[in-house]
Amino acid sequence: MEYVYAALLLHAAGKEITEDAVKSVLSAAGVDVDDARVKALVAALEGVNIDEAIENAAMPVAAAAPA
Amino acid sequence: MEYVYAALLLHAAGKEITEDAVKSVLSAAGVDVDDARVKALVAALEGVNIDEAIENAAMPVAAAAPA
Amino acid sequence: MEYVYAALLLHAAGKEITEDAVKSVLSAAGVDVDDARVKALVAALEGVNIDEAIENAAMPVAAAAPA
Amino acid sequence: MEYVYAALLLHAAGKEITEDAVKSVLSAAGVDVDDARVKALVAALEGVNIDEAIENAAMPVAAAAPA
Amino acid sequence: MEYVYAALLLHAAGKEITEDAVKSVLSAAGVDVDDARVKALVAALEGVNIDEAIENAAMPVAAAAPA
Amino acid sequence: MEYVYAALLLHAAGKEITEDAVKSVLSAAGVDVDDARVKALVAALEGVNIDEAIENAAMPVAAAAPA
Amino acid sequence: MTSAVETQRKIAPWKIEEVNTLKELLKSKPIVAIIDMMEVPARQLQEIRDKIRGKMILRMSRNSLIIRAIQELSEETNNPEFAKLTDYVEKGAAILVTDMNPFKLYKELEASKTPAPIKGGAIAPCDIKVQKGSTGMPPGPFLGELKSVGIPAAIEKGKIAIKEDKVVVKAGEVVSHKLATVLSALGIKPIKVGLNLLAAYEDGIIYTPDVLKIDEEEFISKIQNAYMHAVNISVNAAIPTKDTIELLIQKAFLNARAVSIESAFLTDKTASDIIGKAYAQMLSLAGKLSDDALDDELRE
Repeated sequence: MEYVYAALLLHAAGKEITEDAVKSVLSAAGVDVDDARVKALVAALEGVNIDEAIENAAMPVAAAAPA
Repeated sequence: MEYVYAALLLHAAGKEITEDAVKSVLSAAGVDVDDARVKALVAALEGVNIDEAIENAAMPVAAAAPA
Repeated sequence: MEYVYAALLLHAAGKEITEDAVKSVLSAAGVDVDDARVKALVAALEGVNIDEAIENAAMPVAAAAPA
Repeated sequence: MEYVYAALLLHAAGKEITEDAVKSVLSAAGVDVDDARVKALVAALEGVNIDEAIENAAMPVAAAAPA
Repeated sequence: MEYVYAALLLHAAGKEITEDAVKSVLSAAGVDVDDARVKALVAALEGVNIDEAIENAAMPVAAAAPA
Repeated sequence: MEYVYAALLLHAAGKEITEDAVKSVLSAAGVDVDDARVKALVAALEGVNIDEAIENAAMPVAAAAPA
Repeated sequence: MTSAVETQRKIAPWKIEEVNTLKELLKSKPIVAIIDMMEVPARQLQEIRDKIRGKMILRMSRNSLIIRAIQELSEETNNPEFAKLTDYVEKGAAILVTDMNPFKLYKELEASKTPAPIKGGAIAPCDIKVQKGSTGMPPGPFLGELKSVGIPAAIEKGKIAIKEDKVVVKAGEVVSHKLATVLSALGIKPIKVGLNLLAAYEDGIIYTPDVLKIDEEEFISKIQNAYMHAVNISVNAAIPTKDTIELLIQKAFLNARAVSIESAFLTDKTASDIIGKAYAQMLSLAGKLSDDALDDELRE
């Protein structure tokens, strides 16, 4: 999941989601980066409308049940 | 949301969510880090069970289009 | 709610919602008028578009699609 | 609607909704009272329970259409 | 709504909601405080369990019985 | 939530949401103000359309729990 | 209205007595109504009389005498408004006097009406429909009669049956005599007959059916609307009332919650929601990616 968060983070920061950018972010987080996965991620994101994905995200319905 | 993405990235990677860690990740993403926001985030996450919050979010609910 | 109904009555009758008008109406209804409440009512309604305010639902609800 | 507001005002104030009471309230609001309408109002209330009607009124929320 | 926000601010801060407290907060915000409105609000809040009210807002309300 | 209420109070009062303004309001409420948090609040609100957020604020409603 | 000629003619004693009787009746109760009784069959009239006994007094008489009684009384009591009742005297008029207010009276009279067949030449008060199914009648000329008024029919299982639901006449249209006969034979009673209120007088005001007809459903709706208006403005303008203070608190809270979530400014009450939102967004985006880009946990 951290790979996807990395993508979201770069997107939110207005940065381009390149393999180098993703690797930087993940390394900074102390992740042992899997280059193949980064490659697959960046490729898979091509043509994906991230804003749409974010907008269509299911919203949590209510605050977690109060204690 | 980038600050939250950074925190969740660390969490997904099994790392501790400290101010330094968050700053690192955000800087790596090219974000102009606001220290106060990092501080506030980390402080607010203290005592929050992220896994629980995620579990409660995992109930899929479609976003409702307002009438 | 009688204070609010008094205001709505005056509005429906095309009359200005003044403290005196509200007091008249409430007294005619046999209410032991609380002057401060009348004052507060009139103050709260200042600048308010009453036709809009009565139509706008007090609380919109987002229905969640069933699981 | 002023006749109904007058009735609900009296109801909210815990007063009996009689022809005289309604006339008083409406006159105080500067309404040119139509006696037949007042009678019709009071007659209609004979078969209608205001508290029940209110209870069955939609929640003070506008339901948004589910996705 | 500023009067209500002021009251909830005090409540969230664990302070008592008195007329003086509300006035202070509103004045600090640069609001031209209407004493009658403060009075009316504080009076209306007497005996009201704010935490319960808020909890009821956060809990999902069951929609009408499923088909 | 008092920090958020402070912001909304200022917004409702038509005032600018600045760090000084927020501090004033919170101090007036007797809150031991955390400067970093105020900074974080103001930064987080930058670019947020409060009126829109409020308009889209909705009471969460869940379809009745499935049998 | 008495003309000069009439007053010179000798008036039959019984008529004078009848007018006096009517006048006494008119004076006896506060509410006076003109009723049309033309439609009511005798048996039903008796049923109705039983129902209203004690609550109202009904007296049939000649229209001309009724009119005269009303006019005379109006002159005697110097009450010109009362005389206007004569405008409504027509058909098979009768006088009804009662203590009941005009609205209650109207309601009761309507309630005492019973279903009856519609007559040829009458106007349909609503769409009249025949239903698919057996009429229970053995094969015979009735089959032809049904068809002649446009009702599709056939013999089924040895009985005449109507082949489909059909609206045979629409509201406002005239019912032909043939159709009326058929409908009656089918046992269809589309109209209500009873005492028809033409007008009622009380205390200087004349009420007609359109004013007296109370649509309860509509009234309930109005009450609910008025209540909703009050709730809406109370919350929207932040006017605290006992009934709406909780709602007001909730609205303020929900507004704050929305702003907190939208700005991702975590608070004790919204931290979970914000985390949940970010997580949901992540899932949504992951859902758009191919498998090899995802880790094991997400692949489910």
